[in-house]
Amino acid sequence: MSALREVLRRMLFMRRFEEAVIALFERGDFEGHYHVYIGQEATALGALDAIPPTDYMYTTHRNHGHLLARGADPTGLMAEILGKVGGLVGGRGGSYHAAWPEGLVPVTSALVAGNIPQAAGTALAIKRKGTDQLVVCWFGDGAVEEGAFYETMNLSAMWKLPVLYLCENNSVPAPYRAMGQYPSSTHAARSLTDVVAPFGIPGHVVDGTDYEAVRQLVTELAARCRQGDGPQFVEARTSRWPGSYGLWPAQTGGPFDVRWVWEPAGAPEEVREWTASSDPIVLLGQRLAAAGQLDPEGLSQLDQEVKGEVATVVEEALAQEDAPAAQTLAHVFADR
Amino acid sequence: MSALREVLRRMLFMRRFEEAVIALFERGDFEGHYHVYIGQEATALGALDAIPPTDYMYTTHRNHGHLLARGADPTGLMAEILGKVGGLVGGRGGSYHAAWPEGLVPVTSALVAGNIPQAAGTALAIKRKGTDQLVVCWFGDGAVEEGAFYETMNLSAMWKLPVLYLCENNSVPAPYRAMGQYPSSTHAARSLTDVVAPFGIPGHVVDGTDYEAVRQLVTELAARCRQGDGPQFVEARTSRWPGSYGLWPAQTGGPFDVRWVWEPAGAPEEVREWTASSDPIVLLGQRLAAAGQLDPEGLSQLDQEVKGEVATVVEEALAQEDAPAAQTLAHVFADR
Amino acid sequence: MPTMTYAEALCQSLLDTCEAEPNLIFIPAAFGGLSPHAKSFAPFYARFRDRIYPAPISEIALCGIGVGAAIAGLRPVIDVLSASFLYQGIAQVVNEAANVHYMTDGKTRCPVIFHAMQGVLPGEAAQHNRCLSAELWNSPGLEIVLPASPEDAAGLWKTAVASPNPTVFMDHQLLMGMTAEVPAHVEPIPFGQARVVRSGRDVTVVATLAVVERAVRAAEQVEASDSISVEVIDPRTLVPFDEETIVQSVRKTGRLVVADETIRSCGVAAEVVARVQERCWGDLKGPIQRVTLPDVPIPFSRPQEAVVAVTPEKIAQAVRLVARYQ
Amino acid sequence: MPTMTYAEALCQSLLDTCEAEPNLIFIPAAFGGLSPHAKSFAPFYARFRDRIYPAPISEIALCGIGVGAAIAGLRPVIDVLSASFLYQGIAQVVNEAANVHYMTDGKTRCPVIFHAMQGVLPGEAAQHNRCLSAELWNSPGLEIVLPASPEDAAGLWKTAVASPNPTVFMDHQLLMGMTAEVPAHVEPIPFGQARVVRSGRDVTVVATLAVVERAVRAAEQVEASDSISVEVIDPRTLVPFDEETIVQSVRKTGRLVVADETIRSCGVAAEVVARVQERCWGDLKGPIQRVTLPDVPIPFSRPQEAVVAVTPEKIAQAVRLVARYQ
Ligand SMILES: Cc1ncc(C[n+]2csc(CCOP(=O)(O)OP(=O)(O)O)c2C)c(N)n1
Ligand SMILES: Cc1ncc(C[n+]2csc(CCOP(=O)(O)OP(=O)(O)O)c2C)c(N)n1
Ligand SMILES: [Mg+2]
Ligand SMILES: [Mg+2]
Repeated sequence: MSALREVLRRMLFMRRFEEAVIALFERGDFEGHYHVYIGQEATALGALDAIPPTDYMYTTHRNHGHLLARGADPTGLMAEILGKVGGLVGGRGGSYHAAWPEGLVPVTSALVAGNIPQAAGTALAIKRKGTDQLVVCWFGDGAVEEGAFYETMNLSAMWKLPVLYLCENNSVPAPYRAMGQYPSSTHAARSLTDVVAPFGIPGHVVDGTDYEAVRQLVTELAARCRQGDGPQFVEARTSRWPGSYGLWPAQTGGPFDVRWVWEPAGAPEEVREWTASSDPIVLLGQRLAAAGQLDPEGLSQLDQEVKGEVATVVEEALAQEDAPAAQTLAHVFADR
Repeated sequence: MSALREVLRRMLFMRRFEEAVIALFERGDFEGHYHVYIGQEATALGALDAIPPTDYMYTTHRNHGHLLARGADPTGLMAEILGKVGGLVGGRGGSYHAAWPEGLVPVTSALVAGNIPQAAGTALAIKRKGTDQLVVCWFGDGAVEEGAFYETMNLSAMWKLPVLYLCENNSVPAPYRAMGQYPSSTHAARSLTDVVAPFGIPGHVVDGTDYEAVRQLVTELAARCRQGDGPQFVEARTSRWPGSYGLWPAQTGGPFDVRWVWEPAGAPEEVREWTASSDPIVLLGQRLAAAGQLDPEGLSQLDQEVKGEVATVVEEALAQEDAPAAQTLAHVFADR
Repeated sequence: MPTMTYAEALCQSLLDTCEAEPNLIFIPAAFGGLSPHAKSFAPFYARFRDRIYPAPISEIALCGIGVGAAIAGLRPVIDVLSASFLYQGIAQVVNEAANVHYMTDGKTRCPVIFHAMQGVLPGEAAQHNRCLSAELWNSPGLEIVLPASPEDAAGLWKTAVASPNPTVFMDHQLLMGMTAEVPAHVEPIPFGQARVVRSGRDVTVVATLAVVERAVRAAEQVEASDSISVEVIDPRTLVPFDEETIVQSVRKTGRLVVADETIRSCGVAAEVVARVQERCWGDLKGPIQRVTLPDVPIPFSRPQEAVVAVTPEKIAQAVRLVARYQ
Repeated sequence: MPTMTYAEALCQSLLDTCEAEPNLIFIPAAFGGLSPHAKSFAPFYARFRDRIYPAPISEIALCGIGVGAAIAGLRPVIDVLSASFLYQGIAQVVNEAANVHYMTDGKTRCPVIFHAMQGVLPGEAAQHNRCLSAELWNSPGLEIVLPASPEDAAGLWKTAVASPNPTVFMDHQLLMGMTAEVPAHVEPIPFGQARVVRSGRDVTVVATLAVVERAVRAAEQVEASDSISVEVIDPRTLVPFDEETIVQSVRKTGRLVVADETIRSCGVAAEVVARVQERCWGDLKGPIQRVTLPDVPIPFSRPQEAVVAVTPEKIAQAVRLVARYQ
């Protein structure tokens, strides 16, 4: 349980980090489209706590949470989002293409399903080299609409590649999160796990707001995968944060208030229902509180600490120079 | 049964037609890659006898049999294959792109799975117009490896489009033709019909060498499709003709000899096993013979007639002018 | 004449064409993209909801569905959102739609419209900023439409809907808020007729889409600062291409700059150069200059993005350079 | 020096590189295509069977698998057979592979090789004859290799395998049977060094792949018939592009013809024209001529195909035209 308190802290860090990203964007500190991970924090932490840093990871346009959970330097990520010279990829990728090559997150495609065959290719390299690594491949429910997804399922099943496909279905109403079928408006399948079955890939549904459930499932599947059983597919279900409904992320209802853990009804109307039913921070906080592991004061203090850390991250990132104009033409090609 | 005799005659016509195509190619009368339908004749006839000429059809690189079974003018088809001015599409498409716009075969893509979304699009137009037409969409087992196939299954299932997907799996050993699972070396699924199930599309296996079975199944599915039930998927299984194993079609074992109906063991070794187990002409001939509807003399006479017809087709097609150089630049765009 | 934004003018044209053409449908429809002016299309979404098919993220199937639907008599508009996503479906655009009429010896028509937004947007980085004009022009059989003004958007849209051919209609998110006087009833604008955006004597500048406005700004700059008189020409459609208007202009000015947001090598500017040097050799006073994106992916970093961007300043600089030719 | 076919020389290079580079793998491998010389690759298939992955018809996944495998240390060769089929997977080539190194600020390398056969083949009609050189050149981040001789095939292949960058290696089915003397041990040929295939004084002809040989035949014709001395230059790689060798040649001859099998508009020839007119304005005696496929899909009919084809006769005609410039 005290470990879970640490998980709560990390979720809170992610949340405050992304609230800061929204604020920075609204202030004009960076341009371009971007996506936040709010509401999905438990999924990334649960999954990535189950695999060692020696495994590869591929993420998507919605990568902040994956990178933070993976252990990437928050200042490096913030600097990347701001296009600064100390960004994870030199300020050249921005939020869309934030990656962490040194942490085995080699590159980030922001095209839907762009990363899926790439993950399989890396798994092929692993298999050929005979190490016991695996590849974690994140994508959204939208990727299951792309042909590249199916082609890759077929190939990776045939070649029994060590990939964990972690599909985050972030549009599921709360009651459907844990189990049963859940139809999507843009997919004919009654459940996304059904579509991998014909390829002989085992499909699993998990509540993506439940850190422990995700961690346990991924631990088990990673072991099977490492054993040579071939790919596994997980549909982690979360419910869309109201701030992510529009074309652009918006701090709907204001920043998260830790008091909502005790009193979700106190949240502004726009986010009230979501906070009560679907916010992984609230859900975990309530569990810890019920177990006597968390009190309002403790959480408030945790939050203060985290806010301070995030403030430092923002400050340090903002203090960096923009990625320099002089470097614009560099790295189109690698030197021989 | 006398109707089946006519089917036999049409199959024989297709066979002699394509033997002539091979001979013309070998003689240098046309260039380019091409594909023959030998061994699959019963599938096209069975399916297309079950749908009226008012339905649309999309075919593939292996289109000769589909077009003949559909009722396209054989001389027009032969002229197309030879690049002649009287070809079905003016000698501009050749074997790859033979089509019959006047017969609702609007255009032929020779790219694997190229025609699948097109068929769905035509079905969407039908649905919007509210006629009771449907679209027959032919493709090979290879198309089930392309992402475009899955995307289209999803869309056509969601939109309940009136399409009959007729997948010809022409690489199935004889014992597996009629039923059960059949794995493919380039597909992880145990049966191709499994892959459409998650989309809610009913999948059906049929022995593609059995005219009546195909006809009966397609009749039934066409009715369901017309009724608004949405797409249906058929895997018609045939066994690859030995002449189609190489990179180019080859008249392996010499031209088909009608005496093999009575004595398949008399066929040259290269084609003997296939002739006995998998040649739809032999299989149907034997059924007719067993029912007392066909004797060697009758078949021989039928064959002579057919050969005469094909000879005339070849002669008339060869007598045409090549599609004229002067027209080369025409029809890049339609006039307003 | 009322003043309208590009988005408003295009929306009005959508309304007019939907009214006139019952077979006009949209799979899906995301006009205006992420622009704040996307909301200007509300009247269209409200009135013609039944013409719009929400769709999964399945570019190749959607493009192919457009082909098949057009063949069977609909006027489908396949909206791939950003031109960058067209790569996912491009096989159906350049190797299917483009070939249908030719491969059938003129028997089958395929009047599908592919719609996308194209052009470099701030902060969109390498993968979302692809400009495909050149790839499409390199694929015979497609009409290519790039409207650069509110009236052109409205008028060219009408012609696209009436076209019997596959047409790629690309607008630009940054143009959505551009305002201009637009006739209450916009007439269809024929394809293949360039627009002389601004007349001038000394230098011709050819530009499309968002670059047209930048070329005009450059022209104003150099006129003020260096008394160079610049003619700006927007071909409006790449296919068909109005070579004559450009040739006439270069015969007059003797100097040409081509400014374009496709990547330099084998880009749109290269083609304009190749045609004009052949037609106007004797009239040209010096080599044609190109102002394009360099052969470099688009960086996210703001100062780096500024290095690659096609700007009024760079156009002005090229104009000054060619103006020195005697 | 032994005489070898293009196929034999390339096969020998495959054997050498597989021997030297244990991470070199092939998904799938169909060297020589439908050419009768495909059988020359038998030694490679026999010896390195464990390096070859048979694969389904899944171009976009295979191209993406190449990207991911290269990132993790393999040297994957993704064989899409015909360049025409590259459209199905091109999103992973031009918008993923090409961007990896740049988007990661030089931290991640992606040394994948995409292999395809490119060029117009008799009777292959509209959809199987697509030439993608121009589209690829319009996509920064890709090395593009077009070997036109047995030795170049062997030597450039070695350099491709050693490259740290994504590389598109395109050979031509019609060249597979071409014979020439080839050193017993072929050295890697650096990218970005054009080959002066034939020296001449009056006219420069630039050509790639199968067109190089046709340019040489044209040169021989016009030398015999009109005493025009023609220099033929094969850039061998489009990226990097050896502009200098071409510029030097044009400075000498003052006349240029670019012959290429990509479609005319925004094709490879357009880019060469745009660069050379800028660099060599004062040296050029007249406009540069292009001999390309016209903006028309490739027809099946033999006489129609002949109308669009890039032939020695058409090259010779263009050479005669520019030779008249004084
Ligand atoms: C190939 C491609 N098509 C379209 C887009 C535009 N796009 C960006 S995010 C997105 C929705 C993706 O949904 P999902 O995969 O569920 O991820 P989520 O954003 O919900 O995390 C779309 C359509 C894209 N980036 N790439
Ligand atoms: C997109 C694409 N990739 C590759 C090819 C080359 N090709 C032509 S036929 C063929 C095999 C197709 O197999 P299948 O679909 O089973 O049809 P069959 O030839 O067996 O009738 C391939 C790979 C192609 N035409 N299109
Ligand atoms: Mg989602
Ligand atoms: Mg097959």
